[in-house]
Amino acid sequence: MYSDKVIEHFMHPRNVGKIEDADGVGKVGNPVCGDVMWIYIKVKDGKIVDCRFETFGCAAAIASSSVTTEMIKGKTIEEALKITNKAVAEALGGLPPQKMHCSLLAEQGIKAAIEDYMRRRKKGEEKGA
Amino acid sequence: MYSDKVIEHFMHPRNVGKIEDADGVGKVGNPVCGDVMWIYIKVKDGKIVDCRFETFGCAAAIASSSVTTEMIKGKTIEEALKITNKAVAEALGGLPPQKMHCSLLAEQGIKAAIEDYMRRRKKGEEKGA
Amino acid sequence: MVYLDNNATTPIDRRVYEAMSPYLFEKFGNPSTLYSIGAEARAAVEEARKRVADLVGARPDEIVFTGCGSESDNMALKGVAFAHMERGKHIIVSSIEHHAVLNTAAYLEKIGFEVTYLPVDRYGMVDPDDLRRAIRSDTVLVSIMLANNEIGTIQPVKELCSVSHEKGVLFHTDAVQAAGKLKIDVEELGVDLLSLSAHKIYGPKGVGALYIRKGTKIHPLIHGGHQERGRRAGTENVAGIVGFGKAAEIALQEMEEEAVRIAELRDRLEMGILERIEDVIVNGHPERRLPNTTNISFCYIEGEAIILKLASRGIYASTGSACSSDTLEPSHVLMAIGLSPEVGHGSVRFSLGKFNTADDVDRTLEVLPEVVSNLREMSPFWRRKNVQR
Amino acid sequence: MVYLDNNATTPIDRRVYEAMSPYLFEKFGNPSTLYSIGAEARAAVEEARKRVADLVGARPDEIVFTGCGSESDNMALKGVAFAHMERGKHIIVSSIEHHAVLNTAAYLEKIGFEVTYLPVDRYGMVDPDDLRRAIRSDTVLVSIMLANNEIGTIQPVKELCSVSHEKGVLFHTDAVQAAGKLKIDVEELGVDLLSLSAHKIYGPKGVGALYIRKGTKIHPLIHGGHQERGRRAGTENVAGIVGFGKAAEIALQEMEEEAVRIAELRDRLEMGILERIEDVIVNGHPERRLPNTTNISFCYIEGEAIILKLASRGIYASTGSACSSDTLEPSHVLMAIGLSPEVGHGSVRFSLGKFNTADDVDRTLEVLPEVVSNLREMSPFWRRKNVQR
Ligand SMILES: Cc1ncc(COP(=O)(O)O)c(C=O)c1O
Ligand SMILES: Cc1ncc(COP(=O)(O)O)c(C=O)c1O
Repeated sequence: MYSDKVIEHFMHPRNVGKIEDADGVGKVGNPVCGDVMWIYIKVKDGKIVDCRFETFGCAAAIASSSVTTEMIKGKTIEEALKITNKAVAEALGGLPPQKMHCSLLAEQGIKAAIEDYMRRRKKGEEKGA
Repeated sequence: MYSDKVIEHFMHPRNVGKIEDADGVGKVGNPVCGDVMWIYIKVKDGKIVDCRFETFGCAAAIASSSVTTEMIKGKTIEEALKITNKAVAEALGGLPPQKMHCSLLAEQGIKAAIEDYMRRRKKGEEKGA
Repeated sequence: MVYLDNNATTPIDRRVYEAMSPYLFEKFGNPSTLYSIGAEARAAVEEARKRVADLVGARPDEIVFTGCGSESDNMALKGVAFAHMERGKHIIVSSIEHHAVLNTAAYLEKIGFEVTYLPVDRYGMVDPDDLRRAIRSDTVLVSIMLANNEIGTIQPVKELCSVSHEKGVLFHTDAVQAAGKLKIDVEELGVDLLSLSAHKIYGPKGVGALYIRKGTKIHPLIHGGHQERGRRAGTENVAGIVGFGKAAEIALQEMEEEAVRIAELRDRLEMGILERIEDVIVNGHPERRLPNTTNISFCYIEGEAIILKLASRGIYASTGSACSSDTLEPSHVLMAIGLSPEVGHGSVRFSLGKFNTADDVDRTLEVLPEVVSNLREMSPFWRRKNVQR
Repeated sequence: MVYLDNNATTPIDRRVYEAMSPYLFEKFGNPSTLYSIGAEARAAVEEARKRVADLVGARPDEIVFTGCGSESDNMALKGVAFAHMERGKHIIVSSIEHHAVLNTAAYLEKIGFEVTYLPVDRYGMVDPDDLRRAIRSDTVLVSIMLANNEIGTIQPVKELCSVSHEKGVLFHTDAVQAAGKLKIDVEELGVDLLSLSAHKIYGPKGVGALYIRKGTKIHPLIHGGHQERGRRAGTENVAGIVGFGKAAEIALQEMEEEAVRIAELRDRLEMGILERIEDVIVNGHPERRLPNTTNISFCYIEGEAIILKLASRGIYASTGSACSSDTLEPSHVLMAIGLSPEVGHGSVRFSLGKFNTADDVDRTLEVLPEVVSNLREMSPFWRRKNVQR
């Protein structure tokens, strides 16, 4: 059912864990549906320098989280925002139809983390101002 | 489906053929239903001294004809009239339910032949009188 | 043994048996399970689906595996009837369909549908004009078989199907007997649904398939799990399906050559019988007929008796449909082509297959005349007929 | 390989395979044909029928062979519903039935029947009083499974059945999971219909059976030929049926001993898990439960991930029903016993079988804690829960 790439990321997920002093955190998904993804990012000079995840979910959800953190590490905020769920699924060598929502969750996770980062920065600027 | 006895009688039927100068002939069955039986009897001193058959029909019909001719040979008219389809089926070691009508046909064939014999005798007596 | 009853069921091809074997023992995974041994079974089922699809020119996702040809026919008729009930409750079938279609139609009648039974001519052919006239505004399905199991007549399905489609009516064909004997292409025929059964093409008993053209609205016959994309529930008969796939693959490869060879044997048998035995009638269409089938009426005697006498000499044939061998009525197919009941009762179907040889035919031609004359000796009609002459 | 998914499907017993083999190759006769090779197949089918009947205390003529357990369930529900439509259009099922029953009930609803879904308690038990209250004057069938496939809970079928019968309502039970694991006696239970499937008792996939008490009015699901005394058309899956018969015979002989041995292994597994892993919940009834089944929720993580990690180490289990593994919703059974969706998602079914050994259990107990803690390390809930402490 799963591609080798999915299995590989699931068995050896990259960037697992929490970033204690993250600049942005995206919390998406719903335990009722069986998938929750938390994405942590660390940003420096408009670039995502670190990214980690915590995921409750199936193999596809874990693999999607893993591959997405890899994809955005080193990217600028703008570049990261352009990552679509299709790109995530492609990077995993495809996902079964009923699991495509996992890649969507990853896309939303990144977007939510970046939004959180923006919000915090705005707040910080406001405070700083 | 068929007992060994049925098969044996079917493969080696006794008393096949016509009796040219029969004292009674019973013609029963309907080609539409796939079974027609003609029973010929020769009677002497109230006893059936010969009996033959011609049958168009399935293995059960042929075996029933065969075994019945055997059963009534040497019997008196009264005895022959007592032969039931159950007795015929038993003599064949049983018949499948959907073939029980073949034994009934044999019973009817005998009865019809005897009736024919009686009718002729009556006519003969009337004429003779 | 001379086996001439291939329309009842075929021997399994050794290659089919060998393909199935592992899935009966070591490879026992359930295709619905996630892990590797399930995946193996799933892959085997999908491979088989492709092969069965190829046999009829379909796409794999248009093939649903079932438990037998009868189930396929039932699913087609009931599934379409129920799914289109709101549009209308009239269906049309030919009068020489297999019981799996006829009795399903009769059941639908019982529960409130209307059924028109189309007549056939003396060769067993349905007239497309009859079909045209029979279609009504509330007709939801036409079901006419590709080739008949008893007499082998091949229907003009392409034409019949286009008559149906002109009026916007779905078309099902029972191709259980045609498959593996004729080239079938669902695109060429245009049919919306088509039934198949593995055990008629040297595959295992207990597996069938229904081709369902993409987009065709149909209800499942067996509800439950998500197997077969929700169209037929139940844990897949993996070994059986694998066997069906192998049988389909072999049929596609060998059919063309085999059909010619078998037709030659069949013709030799038929000619031989006509030459050796008087008062016989060959039933079915002279040309548009399955290459392996000959149905012959032996006047004045009864078919079952012939069959059993032949069987006692190691030659296996049958009286029409195996399924109706329990009833007293002569075959509905032979009645529909206009035989009298007596003649109908005296009919025997010889259906050849790829394992038959010229020796089989010769042996049959040696034994059959004896058997027939032996039975005719017992028949009141034969004697009488000879007297009347 | 450690195979702990015997409720999904069982490996085939070698003796079953060996009994089937000849009917897949040399002995290819069609049971409906008259002559000897047909008779051989027919006799084999009847022998198997006797054995399957013996497994459940029925008479052979009360057993109808089908293409799978799902077909048996469909036939029971639709066959009774349609045959008794004039009396009423209401049926009752439990809310934890297999999809073969639930989705059939839902289909009947769609086409005009009414269905009541009975609740279950936290152990998955139906309350006979609930049933009593649910039965109406137009109720024609109650269908409640003997044992549940996901959590193993065994229903008080005898009691439920007598509640139904008091009100003159027919009772069907899906015994697909119970067969071969529990002693079943249709006379003792009193049920009118009972479903079985061969591949759950070390037999082949693609064969099922429906017990139909003599005199029960029911329509066929598959119409056509006269097979199975007109109750299920289609050329018989002879090899499959023979395999089913053999499997039933073996089950009857070995069940009693095996059930004890397997229950011990299961308990050892369950205890071992409870000892080694925190935050786990055992689902199903503590006593009235299949001897081979344990369903465990591992909080804070998701079941499919556990299954796949285990599979990568050669241990095969599953998340509840194989059939529902495609949907996003947690198992309807676990929801019905009141688990929260999160906990439901984290549940794994370990179902043991006669080929399992103590080593299998020990190996699982060695691997499982690692797998669980590995996944928990990734879970946002686990970390948080530990922080909250
Ligand atoms: C309780 C129950 N009923 C019915 C079925 C369906 O059986 P089958 O897969 O043979 O259709 C199963 C197994 O999947 C089951 O566990
Ligand atoms: C034309 C036709 N349709 C349907 C069937 C039924 O197929 P099965 O025996 O696989 O149910 C048969 C064979 O018996 C057949 O000849």
